[in-house]
Amino acid sequence: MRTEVRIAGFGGQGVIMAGVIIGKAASLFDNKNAVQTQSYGPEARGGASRTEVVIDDDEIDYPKVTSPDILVAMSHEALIKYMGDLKDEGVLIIDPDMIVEEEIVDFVNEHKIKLYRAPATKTATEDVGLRIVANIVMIGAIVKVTEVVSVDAAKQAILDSVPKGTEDKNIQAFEAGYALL
Amino acid sequence: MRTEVRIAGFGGQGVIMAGVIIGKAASLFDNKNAVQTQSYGPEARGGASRTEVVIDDDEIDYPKVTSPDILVAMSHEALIKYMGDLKDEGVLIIDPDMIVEEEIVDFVNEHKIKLYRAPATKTATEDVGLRIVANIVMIGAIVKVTEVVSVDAAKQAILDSVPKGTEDKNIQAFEAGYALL
Amino acid sequence: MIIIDSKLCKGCDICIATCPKNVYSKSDKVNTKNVYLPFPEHEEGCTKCGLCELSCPDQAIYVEKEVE
Amino acid sequence: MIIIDSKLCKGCDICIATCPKNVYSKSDKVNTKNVYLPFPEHEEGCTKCGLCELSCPDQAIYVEKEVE
Amino acid sequence: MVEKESPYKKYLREERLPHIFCPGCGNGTVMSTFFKGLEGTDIDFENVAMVSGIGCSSRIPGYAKCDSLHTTHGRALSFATGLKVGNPDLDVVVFTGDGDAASIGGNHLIHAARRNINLTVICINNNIYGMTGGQISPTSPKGSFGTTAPYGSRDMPFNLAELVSAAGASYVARWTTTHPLQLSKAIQKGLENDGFSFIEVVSQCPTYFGRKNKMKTPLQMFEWIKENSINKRRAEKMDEAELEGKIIVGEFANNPHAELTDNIKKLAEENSDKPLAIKSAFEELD
Amino acid sequence: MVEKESPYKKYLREERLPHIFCPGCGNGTVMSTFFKGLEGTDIDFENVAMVSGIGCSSRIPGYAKCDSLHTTHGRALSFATGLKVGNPDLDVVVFTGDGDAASIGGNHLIHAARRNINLTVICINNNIYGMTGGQISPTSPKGSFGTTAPYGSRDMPFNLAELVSAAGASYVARWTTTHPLQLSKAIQKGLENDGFSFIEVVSQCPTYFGRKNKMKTPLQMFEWIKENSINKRRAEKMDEAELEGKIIVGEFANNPHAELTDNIKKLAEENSDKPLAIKSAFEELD
Amino acid sequence: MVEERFVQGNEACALGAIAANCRFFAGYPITPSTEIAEQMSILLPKYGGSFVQMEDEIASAGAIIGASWSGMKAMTATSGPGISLMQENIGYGFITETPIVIINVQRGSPSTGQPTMSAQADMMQVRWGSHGDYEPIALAPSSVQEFFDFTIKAFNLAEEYRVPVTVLADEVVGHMREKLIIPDDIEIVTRKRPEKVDGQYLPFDAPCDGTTPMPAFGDGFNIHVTGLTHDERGYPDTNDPDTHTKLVERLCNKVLMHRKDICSVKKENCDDADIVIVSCGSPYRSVGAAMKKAREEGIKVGSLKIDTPWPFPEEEIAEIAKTASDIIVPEMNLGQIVHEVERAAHGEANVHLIGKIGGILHKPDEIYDKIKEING
Amino acid sequence: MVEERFVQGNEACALGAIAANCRFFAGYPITPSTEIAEQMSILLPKYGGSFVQMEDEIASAGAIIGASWSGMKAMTATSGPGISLMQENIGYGFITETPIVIINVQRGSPSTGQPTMSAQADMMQVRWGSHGDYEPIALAPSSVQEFFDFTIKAFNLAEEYRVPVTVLADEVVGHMREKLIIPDDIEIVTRKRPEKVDGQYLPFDAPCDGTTPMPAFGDGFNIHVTGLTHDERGYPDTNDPDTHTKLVERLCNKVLMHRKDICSVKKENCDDADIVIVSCGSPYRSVGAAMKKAREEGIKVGSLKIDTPWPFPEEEIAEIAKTASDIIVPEMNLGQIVHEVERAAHGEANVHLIGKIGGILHKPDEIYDKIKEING
Ligand SMILES: Cc1ncc(C[n+]2csc(CCOP(=O)(O)OP(=O)(O)O)c2C)c(N)n1
Ligand SMILES: Cc1ncc(C[n+]2csc(CCOP(=O)(O)OP(=O)(O)O)c2C)c(N)n1
Ligand code: SF4
Ligand code: SF4
Ligand code: SF4
Ligand code: SF4
Ligand code: SF4
Ligand code: SF4
Ligand SMILES: [Mg+2]
Ligand SMILES: [Mg+2]
Repeated sequence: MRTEVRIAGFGGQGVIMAGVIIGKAASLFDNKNAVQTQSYGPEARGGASRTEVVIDDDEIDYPKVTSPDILVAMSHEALIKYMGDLKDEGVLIIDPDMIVEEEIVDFVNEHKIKLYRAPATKTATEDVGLRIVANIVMIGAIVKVTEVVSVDAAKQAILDSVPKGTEDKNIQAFEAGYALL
Repeated sequence: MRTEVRIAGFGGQGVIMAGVIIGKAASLFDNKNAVQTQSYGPEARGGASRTEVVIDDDEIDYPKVTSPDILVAMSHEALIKYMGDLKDEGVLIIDPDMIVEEEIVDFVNEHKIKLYRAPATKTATEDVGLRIVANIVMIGAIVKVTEVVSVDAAKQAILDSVPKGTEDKNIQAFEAGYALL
Repeated sequence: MIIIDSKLCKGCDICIATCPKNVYSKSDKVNTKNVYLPFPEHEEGCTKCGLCELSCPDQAIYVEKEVE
Repeated sequence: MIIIDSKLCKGCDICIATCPKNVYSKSDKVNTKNVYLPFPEHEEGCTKCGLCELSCPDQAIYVEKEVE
Repeated sequence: MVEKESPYKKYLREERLPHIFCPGCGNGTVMSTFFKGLEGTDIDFENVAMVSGIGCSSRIPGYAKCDSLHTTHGRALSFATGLKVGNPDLDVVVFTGDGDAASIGGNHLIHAARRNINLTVICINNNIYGMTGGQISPTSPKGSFGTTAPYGSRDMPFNLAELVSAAGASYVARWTTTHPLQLSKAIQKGLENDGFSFIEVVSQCPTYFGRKNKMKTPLQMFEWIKENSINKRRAEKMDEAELEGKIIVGEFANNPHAELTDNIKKLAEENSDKPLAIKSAFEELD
Repeated sequence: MVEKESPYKKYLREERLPHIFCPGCGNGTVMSTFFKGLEGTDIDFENVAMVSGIGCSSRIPGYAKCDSLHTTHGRALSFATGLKVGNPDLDVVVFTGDGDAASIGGNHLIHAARRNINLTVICINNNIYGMTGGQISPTSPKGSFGTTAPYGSRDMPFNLAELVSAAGASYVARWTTTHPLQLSKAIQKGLENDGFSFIEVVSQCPTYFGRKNKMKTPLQMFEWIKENSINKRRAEKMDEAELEGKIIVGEFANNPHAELTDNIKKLAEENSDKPLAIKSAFEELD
Repeated sequence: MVEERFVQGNEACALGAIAANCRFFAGYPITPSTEIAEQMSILLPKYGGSFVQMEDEIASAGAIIGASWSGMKAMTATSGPGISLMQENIGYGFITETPIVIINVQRGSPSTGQPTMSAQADMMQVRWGSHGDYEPIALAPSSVQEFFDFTIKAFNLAEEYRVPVTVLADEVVGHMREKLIIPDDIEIVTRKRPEKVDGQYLPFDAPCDGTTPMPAFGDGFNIHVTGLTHDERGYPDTNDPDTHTKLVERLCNKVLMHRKDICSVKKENCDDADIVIVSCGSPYRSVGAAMKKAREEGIKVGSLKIDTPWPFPEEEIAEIAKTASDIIVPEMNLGQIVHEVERAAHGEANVHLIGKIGGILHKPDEIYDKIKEING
Repeated sequence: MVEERFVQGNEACALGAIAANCRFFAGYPITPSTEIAEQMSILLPKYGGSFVQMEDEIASAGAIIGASWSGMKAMTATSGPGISLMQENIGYGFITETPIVIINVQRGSPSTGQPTMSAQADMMQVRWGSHGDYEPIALAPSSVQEFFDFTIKAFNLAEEYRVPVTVLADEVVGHMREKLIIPDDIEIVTRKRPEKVDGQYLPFDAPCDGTTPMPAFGDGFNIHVTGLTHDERGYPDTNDPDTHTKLVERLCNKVLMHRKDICSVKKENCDDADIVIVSCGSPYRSVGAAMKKAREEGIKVGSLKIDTPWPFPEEEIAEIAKTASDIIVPEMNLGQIVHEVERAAHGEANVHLIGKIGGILHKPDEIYDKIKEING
């Protein structure tokens, strides 16, 4: 089955890294197929940042996301910008501290969106003690809620992707995220 | 009627200028059609120099000379190089002082070439007193022998082409050439 | 009077570094782009030299000058 | 012995100008390209300095040197 | 009543602000210093035409409320040459970067300098290719890092101000974004010079140069530039070792001489008994 | 027994002689001085690779009996850079003209100088485009005539030796065809220099420069060059007016410093624990 | 007053440019086009114009675009190697809708090839040489007179449609001398300047197949010109697919939808022809004699000469393909325009190439022999 | 050992080059190809190779040709504007028969256009961009794996035929990340060095469709390489039509006469198909879904994917045209490969373009809708 994931936030939050890790987890460690793409261009600099992952058991022809099954939003601006084509009854995971929830209530209701709140930034800062691992915390939350990739695969992909010496902190972040929801 | 003329010599003899003058005479002052072309490229530098003129009462389609009716040779090297495709019974005008005649006797006889000797260089140096007008002397000889252009047209074209102040010398050269044959 | 255009400011802090009179401090006011804006905490020290205006990369600063 | 290769010489006269001993003169010998060749008229004055050999643009000059 | 906005904003296309430059990028500062420099001359802003190549720095003309030609990478000076010769009455200003001017565009730069064509070139040298994401440039300091110099750059960088002087420019100066007043003054002089003027501005690209070279914030870069700048007069008394890694600021050439469009104008006037033809495309013939 | 031919002929492809250069053209002299300079070094002629662009001067490599790459107009130094970096063991020599090196090729010239890549560049500056029939070049003297300067050139010419020095070359000299001994010596030094060497040779193009500028014979040109040459040391004591129209000859830079292929070699050795890879196209993999 | 001169094609080209009111030339010498630059360097100062010898062809292309925006009619001339170098800036000319004229006097190629010999091997390069989608206009003269006329026409088309226009000459036409008649009533298209309506003028706005008026820099319109994808105001908008599609489609359509007005062909004896010779540029000079000889023998041969290879006269060729059984395409290359002929013929006629390289024009008999071969 | 990685297409390309034993890279950054240069700058020193960042793309093309003659496998990578600048030196690569590999990661164009968006608008430029007649080889990948595989294949073809080979990728393929499998038994073509027979070796001699072995500079063959028309020895001979004809015809024939060996297409469901979708590069990714959907509705749709747009697989298309009634060509441009398809179809099938620009890949439904429209 084809699953389309979109993660959005602003530059510096590690959004793209999160997409790569999920893609890698699916493709190298879960033995599925995955394609990861991301936004380029002026708007990717400083402003909004976005990555998308398509995961499928079969081969993936069309590599782009058209209407995501899962949307993860780490900033309000990004949420508003990219929320539009989320599938009806799709999953929306937000970092509640970065988002003005009242602005999306109508949308969520109308489209029967399954909304989850994962305070990734806060968890990273307060529990893990490292703000920049908010993206890994978010991966934990995504894996818990959606099961797009297995816990093992996610962990292996994280270990494969983060700088040497930071492995423990990152696994801790993943687990903190996993525990959030 | 289409007439094809080729004039050949070595660089510095004004061979190309001679071709231009004949073309101009025909086209501007005899009201015929004319196309002048010339050799370019490494071999045109220092070494052999060549110009060709096609003259016709009708419009000229194909602009190049394939087998000249008239060949004018001002150097031996050029003569040997370009003699080959002269038409049978064609006209060959040579500057005898620049050419080793015995080397062409067979060719002339075999192809029934009409051979004329116009000592243009000598005439220019000795009679006109200006070696560089040998080309104009040669035009005189060509006009006399072949009538490809009229005397009037030739003179007008010469006046139109030579540097101011040298008109008289050049007309004198033309007439000296005209008187040669 | 010093005005910072919060729509233009990108929070680079160059005004803070440039002002010879240390007029600026960083506020905790955030704009829509998540930028923490500077504010003229010690405006009274301002000599209206215009350096901050000139240095601000985003043409976000206005320093009211005396009208001659 | 000085030899000028008449197939290579283009008659530029640079050897004539270059030789510090004025060894060369222009001959009236013409080659197939209508070139008037130089010749070592005053070869006796030649010091075998090799300047003409080096300067000739057409590698047309040979100056026999002593064999050490 | 005074408007309550930056005095430099009136020169900008408001509908396009904020510009795309990253927080703390020096490009924005250079824009303001240019307008300040311009105000010091009696040039009419309406008569200014801006030309640029490709790069972050080359985006500046797109924000100015005047005629502007944003061209191909490295070729700004070729286009500017046509524009200026085509109509010598225009005040043509070129904005360019170290990559645009000195890498792909190096030849046009030295030739424009040689011809001493009356252009004012403002070259924002951030020692890196900002627009494409942080590759080293011909001015990247030895040992600095870029995405194409992952092991540190080992090439010797150009001394742009010296190079352009040697090529024949009549006015050459180098300042930095930490010298906004001196910089505006130099731009003013460049605008007033009747010949080729080259103003090199050493500037910060916090996003790429900074990030790759352990200066994560704009301020760190700003301070680094400030600390390493040495005035030319002082530098002349120092030896090579002391100058290693320093940014020498000041005037490198100020030597007015015959200018290209003047030469062309005179040639036309001498040979045609008419003033130089301009705007020939609009001329109805009869 | 000694062979009875010019001692420089053995380096040439005999079947291609005489070469296409016009009578009295300086190109031929430069060839011989090069071979003489080479004989002064311990470089093996078999190991020399020549590279050139397009122009009369760029035809020289085609006559030498060694590997030679006759490339596109102005780009010789780019090809030479690939050749030399690809195999730093080769002795790569570049023959070029004022048009090839300094007009269309100016950017590659200053960048090769900046990188201080170990090439020896011999630039035959005849102040004109010979190959295309006598148009002015970026080194044509002010006031000289060419087919594209029918009213006399008004642009300022480049001072090539100075420009290349400012760009970073480690060895730079200028001589003329009337200084064949000094020229060979400079070429020898250039070959021996482990870095970018630039030897500018002011030379005669009697066919075009001469003809257009009232020097019809090769000898007139030769004498003109000789008379106008001034040694650098003497020139330094003269003022600008006195130097107008003069050819300053001598050494302009001799300042050895880090060389490009050395840097690349070291980088590879440090990171791969192997010597630099060469001739990878022939390598069978397993 | 009508003037008659006996000049080289390259000189006729320069005279044509002057007649079209071109007062700016930037160029870099290259055989066999150099005489155009040389003539312009002589002529322009006499007409108050500007000549600049640039450092290379890239700079030359840049300079004429800059000059065009200063309000000048501007031209450059070069040959294959120079055209190759200009490709990036030519693309810039298309996307910014800048009227310029480029002369390509074709020579033997690829690469440095045969500098002094003739060829037509850049016919497709002018169509596809720059990256991206665009629709060029090109004219191919076959005589000295046409080189003059087509240069003027090139300026007119450039102004009419705000596009770069190329004259695809070749060494034969560039170097031969013939009579040139300079008429006294030459039709010249003048650039359309926008009305000065404050803030209302959109420099890159036009109906889907249209051209907007174009001011000169300094006229007070404060316009921004960029090679990035831009909106009607000229502002970059590089990530919006619609902006790009709208822009590029319009740029192409303004040529394609006026194909009829731009295309020019010359038909002779086509009505009853079984065999039609489709030629372009110099080879046309060999068609007449071949056709005559064949007709004399009762073979029904016609000729279609393409003046404007681009936009390609698709319809005219399609029509011919319907009536004729065979089409012969003589080209001084290994087959370029013949590709378009084949495509346009849609399988309805047999298309035969006479590709000839090496620098020499086809002789009439080479075409005649092909006719005979086809005729069986 | 087989290795698996999850990487961007651009990184896969760099890895492919390393696997093919490329040990020289010269380049100049440009979006969206820059990651290739960046990866090469990281990888090459680790493999003992050389990376040089040049001053521009012209220099980059020159440098890889120089490096190739030094005996290296050499590559550069760029995008449209850079390719336009390289045209002259690419032509030099053809006439001198120099094996090099050029990567073009296509972006929105013409001109600077849309630097970060995708396009396939340089498909014809690679065929016709340089002046003169030549026959290029190009490969168009549609996945990260193919970008790796085709880069290796490009090096192999370059060595096999002594020609410049281009990989025509696009932003989609360059930037997306997918699984890459690096096999342990990659087939690599090694350059053929001539036997050392004194004075007997002719570096540019070969049968009419053939390739000569190629020494490295310094190997002792003292060869002369020139971009002028040259004889078998490599000596310039620019005025002899025969020398030129022989040379250029051989250069073209060595590709054309091996078309069968070089061309590669992938056919699916073509045998019974009424409608065949002919695609090349990224758009192939949208074909599968469309075809499946249509087949499910009983519409007989097939797919022909072109791996090697050049030399164009004429015969394969002609064959399809004979059996299918309609051919659909989805391209990220306004119609390029479709021209060749039309030509090769020879009027025997209706050819429909789905031209799409603006930077976004066709969605499967856009192809499906066209199928439905045709199916009526
Ligand atoms: C022909 C061409 N090559 C490469 C590029 C890609 N490119 C765009 S900007 C740039 C570098 C700009 O550097 P710089 O001029 O220093 O500007 P900055 O962004 O640093 O201000 C490059 C290589 C291009 N647009 N065109
Ligand atoms: C791209 C390109 N532009 C122009 C030319 C034409 N061209 C050939 S040689 C030359 C000038 C050569 O001048 P220079 O390097 O000084 O050599 P010289 O002939 O004077 O020795 C020119 C412009 C060319 N071959 N290629
Ligand atoms: S300098 Fe300008 S942009 Fe930067 S923080 Fe101050 S006001 Fe904001
Ligand atoms: S005007 Fe001067 S003193 Fe006042 S805040 Fe700005 S920099 Fe400081
Ligand atoms: S220098 Fe050489 S070519 Fe010139 S005249 Fe003397 S021998 Fe002949
Ligand atoms: S070797 Fe010296 S002295 Fe003898 S002829 Fe030659 S230049 Fe004169
Ligand atoms: S990338 Fe660098 S140069 Fe470009 S806008 Fe950002 S900070 Fe400025
Ligand atoms: S044209 Fe000039 S440079 Fe060329 S060979 Fe002749 S004299 Fe030498
Ligand atoms: Mg920069
Ligand atoms: Mg020269």
